[in-house]
Amino acid sequence: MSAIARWLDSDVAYSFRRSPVALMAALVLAIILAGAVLAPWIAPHNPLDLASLNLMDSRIPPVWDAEGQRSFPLGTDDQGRDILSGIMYGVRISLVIGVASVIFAIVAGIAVGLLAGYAGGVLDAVLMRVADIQLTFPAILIALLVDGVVTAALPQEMHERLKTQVLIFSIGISFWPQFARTVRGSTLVERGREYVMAARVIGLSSGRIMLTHILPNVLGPVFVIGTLTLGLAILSEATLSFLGVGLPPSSPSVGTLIRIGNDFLFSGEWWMTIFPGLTLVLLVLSINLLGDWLRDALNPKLR
Amino acid sequence: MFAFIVSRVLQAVPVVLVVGLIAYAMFAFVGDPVTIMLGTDYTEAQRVALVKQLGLDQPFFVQYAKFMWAALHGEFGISYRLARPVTDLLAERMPATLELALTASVFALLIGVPMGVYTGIYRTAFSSRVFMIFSLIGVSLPTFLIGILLILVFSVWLQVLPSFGRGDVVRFPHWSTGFLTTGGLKALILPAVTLGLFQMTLIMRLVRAEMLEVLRSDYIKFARARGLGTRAINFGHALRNTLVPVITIAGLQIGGIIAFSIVTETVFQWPGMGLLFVQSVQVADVPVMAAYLVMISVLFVLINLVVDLLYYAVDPRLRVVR
Amino acid sequence: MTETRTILEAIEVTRTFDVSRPWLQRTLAGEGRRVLRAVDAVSFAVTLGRTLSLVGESGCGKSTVGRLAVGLYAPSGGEIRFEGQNLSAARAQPALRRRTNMIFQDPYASLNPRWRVSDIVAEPIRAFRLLKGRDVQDRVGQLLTQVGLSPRDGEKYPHEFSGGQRQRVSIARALSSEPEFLVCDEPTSALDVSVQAQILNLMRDLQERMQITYLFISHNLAVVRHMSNLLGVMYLGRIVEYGPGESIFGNPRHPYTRLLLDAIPDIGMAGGTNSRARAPIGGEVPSPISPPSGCTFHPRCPLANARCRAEVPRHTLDGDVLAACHAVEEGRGA
Amino acid sequence: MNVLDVENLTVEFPTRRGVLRALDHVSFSIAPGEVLGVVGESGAGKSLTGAAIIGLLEPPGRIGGGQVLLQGHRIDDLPYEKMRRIRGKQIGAIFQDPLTTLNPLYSVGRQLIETMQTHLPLSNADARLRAVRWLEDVGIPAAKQRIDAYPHEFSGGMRQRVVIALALCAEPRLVIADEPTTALDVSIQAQVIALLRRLTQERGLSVMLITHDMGVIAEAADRIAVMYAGRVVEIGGVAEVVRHPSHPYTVGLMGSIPVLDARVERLRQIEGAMPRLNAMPPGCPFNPRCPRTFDRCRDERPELMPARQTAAACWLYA
Repeated sequence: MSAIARWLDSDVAYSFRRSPVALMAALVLAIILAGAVLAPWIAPHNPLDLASLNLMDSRIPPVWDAEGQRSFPLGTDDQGRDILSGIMYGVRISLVIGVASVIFAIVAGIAVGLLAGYAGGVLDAVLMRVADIQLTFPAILIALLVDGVVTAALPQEMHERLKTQVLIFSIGISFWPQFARTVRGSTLVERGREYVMAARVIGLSSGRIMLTHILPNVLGPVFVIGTLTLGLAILSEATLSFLGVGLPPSSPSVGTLIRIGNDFLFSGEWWMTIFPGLTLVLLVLSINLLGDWLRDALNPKLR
Repeated sequence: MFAFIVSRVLQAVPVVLVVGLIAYAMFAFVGDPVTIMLGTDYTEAQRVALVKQLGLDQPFFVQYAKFMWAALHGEFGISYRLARPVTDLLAERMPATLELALTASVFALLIGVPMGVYTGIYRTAFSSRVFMIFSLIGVSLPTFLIGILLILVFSVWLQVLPSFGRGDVVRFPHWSTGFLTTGGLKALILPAVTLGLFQMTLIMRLVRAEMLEVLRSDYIKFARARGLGTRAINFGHALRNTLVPVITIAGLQIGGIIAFSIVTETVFQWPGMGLLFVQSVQVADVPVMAAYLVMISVLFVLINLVVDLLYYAVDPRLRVVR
Repeated sequence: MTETRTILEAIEVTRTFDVSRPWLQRTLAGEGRRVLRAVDAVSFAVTLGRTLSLVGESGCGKSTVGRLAVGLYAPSGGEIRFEGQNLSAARAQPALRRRTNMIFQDPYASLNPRWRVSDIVAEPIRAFRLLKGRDVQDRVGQLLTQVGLSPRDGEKYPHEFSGGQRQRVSIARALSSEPEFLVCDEPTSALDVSVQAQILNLMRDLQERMQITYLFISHNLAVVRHMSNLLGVMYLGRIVEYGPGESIFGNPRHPYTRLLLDAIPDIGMAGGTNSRARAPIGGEVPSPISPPSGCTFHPRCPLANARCRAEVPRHTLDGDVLAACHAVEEGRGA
Repeated sequence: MNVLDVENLTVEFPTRRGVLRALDHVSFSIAPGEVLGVVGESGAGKSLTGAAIIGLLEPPGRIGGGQVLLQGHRIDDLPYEKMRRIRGKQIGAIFQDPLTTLNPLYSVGRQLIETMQTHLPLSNADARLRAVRWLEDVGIPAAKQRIDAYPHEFSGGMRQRVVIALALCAEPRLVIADEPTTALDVSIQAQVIALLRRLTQERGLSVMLITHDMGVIAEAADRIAVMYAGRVVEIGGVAEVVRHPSHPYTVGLMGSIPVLDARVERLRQIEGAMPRLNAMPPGCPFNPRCPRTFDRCRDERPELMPARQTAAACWLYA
């Protein structure tokens, strides 16, 4: 049986086909992803192209409103930018930052967790104490703080240019302890397993045992937590951008769009906030639903 | 018991010291307070005097020790942005934040824990499934968006609740409260719900997961095999065992509420410490940031201490005399 | 018996573990370090092609001895010699390390679930660079056949096998480095009896064919009797009785061995017309962190007197059996 | 009248590849005061039989047919509340691992008192008095002082004694003991078996003793039911089944056990392994491993039939 056929026949694939919630979530996620990835080709306007903006087009309501225009299906903001196009480009940015920061957190967490769990002793105690201290502080606070410090420490012209990287670093660093703790926990369990002892009996090096034996066996939970953390990371980015310490309006993520729209909430121009907000919720919700389903599917005990 | 508390307190000391170090490192390496405070127009004599006044000519660890010593006495220096003592600024804003956090915590715990228990026990019931979907939406909604939506519905469209500020407050010498006036209470509703909702759904999900874990355990099976009543099993045996992890969760979530009050206060222009912090971050007002950090860390350490003591009360295994 | 070459020798080997609480809590509670003496002055010798069994209840230190014997732990005192060399020096040389391997208890935990069986069996071959390329696969096929599996089973993952089959894979892996000495840590206690018989028979066949030496660790006296030439009975880290299996089973000297033999339910008892009388041992195994004074068995021993409570008994030879018991030494036992 | 009659009990697990039959027409009965040993390899369905009788099958497992009679009254179709009142009161249960079967947050006394008061009309003082008596009876030293101790303050063997007290304290007629000694050390096993044997004999209780350890069964049981692949393949008096087994599986099983009294050169072994539930062979489930298989074994399922001194489900005796 080929690998693909085996996957399609597996229990996980079966449970996916049988779960309407997972299917719906995957569909919504696929639509949002497609819109984001293909934005340069399918978006009606390019919101990053300042030359194409026309103030005459500002504050147009969605197309179903009497004053709506067909070229701006979800309306425009105060600068005359098309909301739909803004969202499509914004999701791109949000996703890049979300995914990159989760990967950062996973890599850092696995490295620390494997090392602490396998080496034990003082190294383990110190690393886990650091993780514990950080865990007492909510992730968003850490991200906010790291972002503030790094931004202030960098020269003005650099932090404009490196804002995305700074955000990825700040959010990534706020999530590493969860991964480190999980990986350390599984590493402790796996290290005591007899297959690891069998490798030690023939004298394999610790590095080789960690990479070839333990690592493949601790990835399962990391994958599940990674999915659920992706939702949180995207929310973190949106929150930071909303607070005004994230991305500037010149390269707006979904959070920035909501922040811009928020200023016009009281004048009744709700669409500037609601559509980006709705997209954000749908994106995170579908990721969370998939993560939730994945956790249950990989852990048959819960059913 | 005494040794237990002492060891917990001693373990907390390094946490505060480390946070203090980070806070102080921001002072030392981020921005130049002298140029910030003097502006662009100053003489060399003024600069030297200020450097001396701020103690910036001393070695780093001496400065750090001085900073911690001053912090111990509630002295955090002067805000670059507002040019007022940081301690005064925080003292003014603390009541607003604490009242908001307290209300939100009570809301989150009072609803989150029972819902978690319910959905854990009756996990196949239709209502449980509805709650679970509702909770997933809850954890997918960013706090600021909840605030915006609530404002849109209750302030802009229905116009029944205020959208910003604390409303009428009653002032005492060291405290101001919104609990005592109708206006103050009305102003509290939207921010408290905003702040508590995310935590509430999170608590509910975590409590449910714990409940399911306990209900699968051998001693619950054995309790069933002895024919104990459903109520005794669910609420006597299962719930009591769920309490231990729930206490941790609750402690962590109260920490989360204080952190997210930053966001809520921004959305509702709530005059608390969180709003002050955000405004300080935007202009790198380091003394305020540092003071806020140290205060928060002390607060978290206190919460953890309370959590540990509750553990001690609930779990006999910790009470062993070894 | 043509040759009696000692493969592995343990001389007064001790292994301790630090089980103290963290420094801060220890200081506050005003208590000192706590040391668990898992193995206490244990001596034995394993001869080529024979089986030495260590038997005892959980916590008696038998598994720790097994791990000491393959170098997973270093002794805290005493010395282990492999082929006359200090074990840690011997293990530094791949050529000598290759000659030892181990079989484990839990067939579900002893095989990496993410690896194909062929890679699991080939791991020692690759680690010691015994063969290259195509030859590795051929050798793996050969090994799998040897333990009663098919070469095609190499393609599968461990979860596709039953417990007994997995234990066969485990044996194939242990054999793949062509060892002379195998430590078997409870190799059948996780298996059902009918499968246990398969594995025990296989292990004895392999021993006859390949002159393999076993250090066999088990809590099951009947299994031990079936497998071993030489037997060590362990209690709280010490070997209390040591000698040829036939002599010990025929005439147990140490009161603990006697009580252990009496305590074991056996199918011979069916219907109440059995030959052996049943006498449960009273009490439970004390904590090895604070073992009783003198002879550690004295609180449960029917023959204990003042000397047993005060003085640690030394091994004395009685026939071909060494027993560490004052009562045996004084002739009070029988 | 028998204390327990199990007739054609079938337990099923619905899966996506069809319904798996984990117990297939299992029948046996237990007389008053009798100890029935149920043996078999892991996965043979021993524990499942016990769980089905006390109505505590883990979903999605369900009873797919047959019936369970307790003192002549059918109990497998009772609603949850009615069945709950039978558990503990009429059927007591003992589980394998004493470390996990006691609630860590309640004292052993409280757990005993709660169990007794659930089923018996006792005042608090009476219940406490009885709890102390029970602890004394199962051999806990200084019971009066230790009644308020928590489970973690007892050793493994002592905890299993507490578990036995909990199973017996509401005075059931039948005790289902599922691997009660497996998690214990050899020397403690003997103590626990002796205790269980004494307490049930004194009270004239019936016991269903589930274990994979033939030694334990041989010592404690009056009759043995041998299970294989979800079926009872042989049932009879303990001496008969152990000394003169009829079913080829039982013959193989007895021969594969190493014994203390004599050293044999080679143990008898049954080739292969028990079939998985989703790959059950037609006819007799033992036929692929059986040294005496003939055509009928491959086509037709044998029921229990008289075979020499026992009853066996084997066509050799048809």
